[in-house]
Amino acid sequence: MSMKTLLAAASLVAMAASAQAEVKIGMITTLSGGGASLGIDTRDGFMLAMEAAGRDDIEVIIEDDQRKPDVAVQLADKMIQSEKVDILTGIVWSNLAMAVVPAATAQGKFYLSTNAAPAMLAGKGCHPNYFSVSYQNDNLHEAAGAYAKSEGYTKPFIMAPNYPAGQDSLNGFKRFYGGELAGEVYTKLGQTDYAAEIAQIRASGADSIFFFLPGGMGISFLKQYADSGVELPVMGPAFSFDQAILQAVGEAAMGVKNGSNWSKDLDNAANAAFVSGFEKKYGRLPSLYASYGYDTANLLLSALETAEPSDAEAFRAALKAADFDSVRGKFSFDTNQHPIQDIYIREVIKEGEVYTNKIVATAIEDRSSAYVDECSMN
Amino acid sequence: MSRERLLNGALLLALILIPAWALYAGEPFTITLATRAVIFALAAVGLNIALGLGGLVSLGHAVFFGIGGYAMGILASHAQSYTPLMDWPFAIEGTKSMPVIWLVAIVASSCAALLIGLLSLRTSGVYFIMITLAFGQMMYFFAISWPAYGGEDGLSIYVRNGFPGLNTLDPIQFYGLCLALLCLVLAFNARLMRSPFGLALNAARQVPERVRAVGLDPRRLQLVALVISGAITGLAGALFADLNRFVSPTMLSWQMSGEIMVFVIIGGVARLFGPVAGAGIYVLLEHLLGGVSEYWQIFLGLVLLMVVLFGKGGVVGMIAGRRRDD
Amino acid sequence: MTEPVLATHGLCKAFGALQASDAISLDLRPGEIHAVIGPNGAGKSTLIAQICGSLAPDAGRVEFLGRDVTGESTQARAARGLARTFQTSALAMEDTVLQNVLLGALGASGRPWSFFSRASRDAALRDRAEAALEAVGLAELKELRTAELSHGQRRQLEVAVALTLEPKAFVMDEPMAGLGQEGSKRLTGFLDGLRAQAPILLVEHDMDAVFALADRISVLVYGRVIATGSVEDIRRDPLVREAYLGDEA
Amino acid sequence: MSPILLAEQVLNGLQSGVMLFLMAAGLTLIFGVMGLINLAHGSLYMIGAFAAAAVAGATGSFALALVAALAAAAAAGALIELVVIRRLYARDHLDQVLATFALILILSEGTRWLFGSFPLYLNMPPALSGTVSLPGGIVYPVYRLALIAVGIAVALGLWWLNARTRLGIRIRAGENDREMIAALGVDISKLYTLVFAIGAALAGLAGALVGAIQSVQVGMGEPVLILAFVVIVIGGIGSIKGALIGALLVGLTDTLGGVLLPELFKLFTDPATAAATGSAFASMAIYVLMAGVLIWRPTGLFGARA
Repeated sequence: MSMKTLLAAASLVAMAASAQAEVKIGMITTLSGGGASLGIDTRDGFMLAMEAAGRDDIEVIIEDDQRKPDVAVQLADKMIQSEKVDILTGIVWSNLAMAVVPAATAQGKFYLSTNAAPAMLAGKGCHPNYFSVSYQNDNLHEAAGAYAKSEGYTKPFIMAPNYPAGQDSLNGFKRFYGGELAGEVYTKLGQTDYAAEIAQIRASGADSIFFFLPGGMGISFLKQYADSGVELPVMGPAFSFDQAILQAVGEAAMGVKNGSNWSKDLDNAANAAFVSGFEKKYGRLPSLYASYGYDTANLLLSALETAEPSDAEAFRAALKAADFDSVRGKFSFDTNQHPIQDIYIREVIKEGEVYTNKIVATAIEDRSSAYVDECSMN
Repeated sequence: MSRERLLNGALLLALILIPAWALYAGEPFTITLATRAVIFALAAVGLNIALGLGGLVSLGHAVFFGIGGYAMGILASHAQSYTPLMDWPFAIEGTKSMPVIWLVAIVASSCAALLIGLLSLRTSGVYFIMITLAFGQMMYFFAISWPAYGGEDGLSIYVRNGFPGLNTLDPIQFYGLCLALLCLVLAFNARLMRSPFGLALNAARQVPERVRAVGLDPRRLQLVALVISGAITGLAGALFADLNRFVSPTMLSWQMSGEIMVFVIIGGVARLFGPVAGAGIYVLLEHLLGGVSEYWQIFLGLVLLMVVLFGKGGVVGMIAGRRRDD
Repeated sequence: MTEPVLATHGLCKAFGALQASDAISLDLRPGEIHAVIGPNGAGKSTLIAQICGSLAPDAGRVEFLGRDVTGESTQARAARGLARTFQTSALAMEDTVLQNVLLGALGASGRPWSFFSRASRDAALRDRAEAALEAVGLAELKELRTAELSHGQRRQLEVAVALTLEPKAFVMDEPMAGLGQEGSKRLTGFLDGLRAQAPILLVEHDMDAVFALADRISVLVYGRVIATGSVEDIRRDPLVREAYLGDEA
Repeated sequence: MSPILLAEQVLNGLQSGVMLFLMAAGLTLIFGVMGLINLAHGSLYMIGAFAAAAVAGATGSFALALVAALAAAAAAGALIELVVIRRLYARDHLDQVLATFALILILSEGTRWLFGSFPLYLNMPPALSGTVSLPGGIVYPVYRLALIAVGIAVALGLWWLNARTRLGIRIRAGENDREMIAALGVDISKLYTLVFAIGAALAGLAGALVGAIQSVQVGMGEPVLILAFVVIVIGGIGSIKGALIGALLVGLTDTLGGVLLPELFKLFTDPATAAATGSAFASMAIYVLMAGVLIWRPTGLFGARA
């Protein structure tokens, strides 16, 4: 076993050292290079729940995919062939998930997604061993679309990077908005300067803006937008307004509405325990990714209470029952094994010195996914 | 027997014995790692022909690697979904047969190399480095935003492609196949280095004005070298995609080009087995350092820096001494 | 008078304000050694570059074997049989002596597109290469790396590579440069015999060698040919004495 | 598209070009004087941005942040030159590419180790925030105008340095003839360290200035680095003037390509497809420009004829 695993799962391993672990979970996530913050939060959320459970018969093996698909595939092969894991989880990015999940599930392993949930895996490519605990990729964009409609916006300007997730995002928004657009723009993936797009927004006569620009792209856009003198309501999916990223955006993000299926002010006992536990252990507020990691771990733990992964049928049924206290409150799986859940609109606020979010509306209740009918598991 | 030959023999023996060791030690994953190293070595052998023999510092070899990968991805995905690649003017079906995929990968990447070479070889030195980088970026951005074959998400193939008479899903058999191809290409490379073409190319790198003065066109020699080089790297790309059962634009990124170059440099430029040693060491470092620290790339950087600054001739050079032709 | 093998007609080349070649017309006849001399900066290297095709003239033309080759590349001229040696040795230093002459033989054969055969086992190439080494007296050293040769031996190798082309004319850029007295003398003797094979356009600083070898001499000063004639003509020419020999004396 | 919008986009193109120039000027200066190809130039840009963000966070002063960016990048540059780069001058480009590629790995992960994986906060000073109305009715951010001004000032400063100062004379002498300048008693290795530090400081300045309107994070340098290479290759490696022209060309092509190509495709297809296709071609535009320039002039617009 690698050093890193020892560091990350120190307490578990200490307990597991004596007794042979009965269940092995492989976590592949991004821990180095650009985008590492998302993987680190996923891991920390997951491990928080695992450690709280204190089960010495579960071993978690954590590896860094460097955000490279080929590395992720290689790690998955290693975990399946050498470590003989039963369950895989942790991938942040859709393109890495597409590289790993189909082959892993085809080999009879379970995969629980803590974030990435591309359309393919929710529809035509759905698989009995694949569960998305987070959402389906389009969900948060759909929420923004629904919100735009309910607010009575008539000319939103929508924008995303030119790659599959970006195209899905704009389609998701349009699916629930359904009206006329002031403009639809695809930016370059990794673009850092948005002066040209802001000028287009200004000239388009838009009454609102929806954008999906993950990571540094969103930070750049918001800073530049805040200084542009254009003052339209801004909407987006939660990714660009997440805990880790908000502090880097600062004042510029204030008041932005974002679609999310989780927020730290969601009023339920599980969430309160999660937020305070996370803050206590890691000294920072949890992010969306941490919440998905935490829920995934708890789902797993709940299923392990009633079944063993070696009995795939029973374990699948146990997972599908989703008999755990989600930090999102109500949570159940649809036939394609993606969640049915409420999706909210959050607003960026400032609490003391820290920027964070609060829920202002419920955008869509009991949302499943657009691709559920394409899945053959009906 | 020279030390370099002994070293080459030892490397080859090690590659052959890896599966046996992996089975004995109960580490079947080692075979996958070794397959990765062998495929990287193949890509680097390709680059070494352009770089070591031809003196063409190409920072765009990921183009050929990626084209090979997409040749596999596109053909296999069509075969997987039973949709023809095109209907008009004549029907082309997808395929899951490795030999056909390899052929397509080789032809496609050599065509790309010919085109890129025709344009890039008008320049030299730093300009050549940069224009090959630019072609790489062009292909990369194209692949990311081209939706037909998955864009940035890439293409997943559920089952590895087949080779007549072999079970390619068995790691050892697939490894054997890759190793056999590597040996074949190394044998070709060894002959190439001593052939009349190799002689002329070698001189074109060192003294192009001399080559011109004896009536040969160094640029044409280099163009042919680039095409051969691109074809081999393209073949490696098809194998790499098959190893991962997946292809994505990452294979076309400039970091990939940089890594292929790193394999050649760590191992030893213009040494027959340099790329093999380099790719092996890189994969090993990545595997071992990755387990030591999240910040393992710092150490990788340091190792690389040391090799470049103090290890003239790469690992093969350090062990076997200066290059000798017989 | 026989047709010249090589001729230039009114070659002009300017670099900014500097007129490096100013209407240079000269010719090389069969069987002769035609020396071009001139002080540093007279434009000798520029002239050679234009004759051999690595530099395009602003005006004028180059004729080789009765054919206008002004627009042709260096390699095309070489393939027609124009062999040159370089002022500073242009040899593949990492390769062996034999490989350098093999390259010449390969160039002469015009068939470098063989990827599988072994260059050093090709009898035709090897015979030609070894004959050239024999001729310049380097046969013993053929397995040595070129970088290990002495300066004089490299000059000899330069000539040997030119020999492998079995050319119709030689253009030699200061072959004596850096050779000791002994070396110059030996090379002078060798070139003396070479003119029977093909005429030589010889750019040279070593006056002893020039006066010993040349059938004709052209004097280049500031890009112009100020005189052409036999050794005796040139020795007597007052212009030359003033512009050139005067400086040397 | 209205003329005013077009004019604004041209201004945006100029602004992004001017920032690219700060990066490209250092790269091309280093190449011109020392013949060194430095892939780690993007890391110096990142170091500038991180230093600025750290100091701005601690002191709240943007001016101090800029000073810190300049100082940190220059110091890092000098250190890198002393420890690594000076061993590379006599090497071929291949070794330089590899060694500086290794430096990227070390500097990027080192920065992540020091500052963590989360993006840092850096914002423009209040005095420069907001917009102004330009003649013709263009509403334009003050900060971007300031960026253009800084870029022009640096261009003038470099011209002055090169043409009017002793250092400039030495730099030009160093480009032409290394032995000669050494023979004249100038300490060539000090000169090289100085030039490298100046180039690094320019990159650091660019990083800090741009960091205020973008995301300060590990890996921010590489995309800019590649653009800067495109710039100097178009302009002709070693030429400051070429870097300026090249930077403006790349800035304009990138900005206008991104805006105009989707418009063009809208003539043929529906807006969503046009947006995606147009932007796909736009992302390739500068590389097509570069390939075109090199095919036309293999050593760039203002490069020395090879």
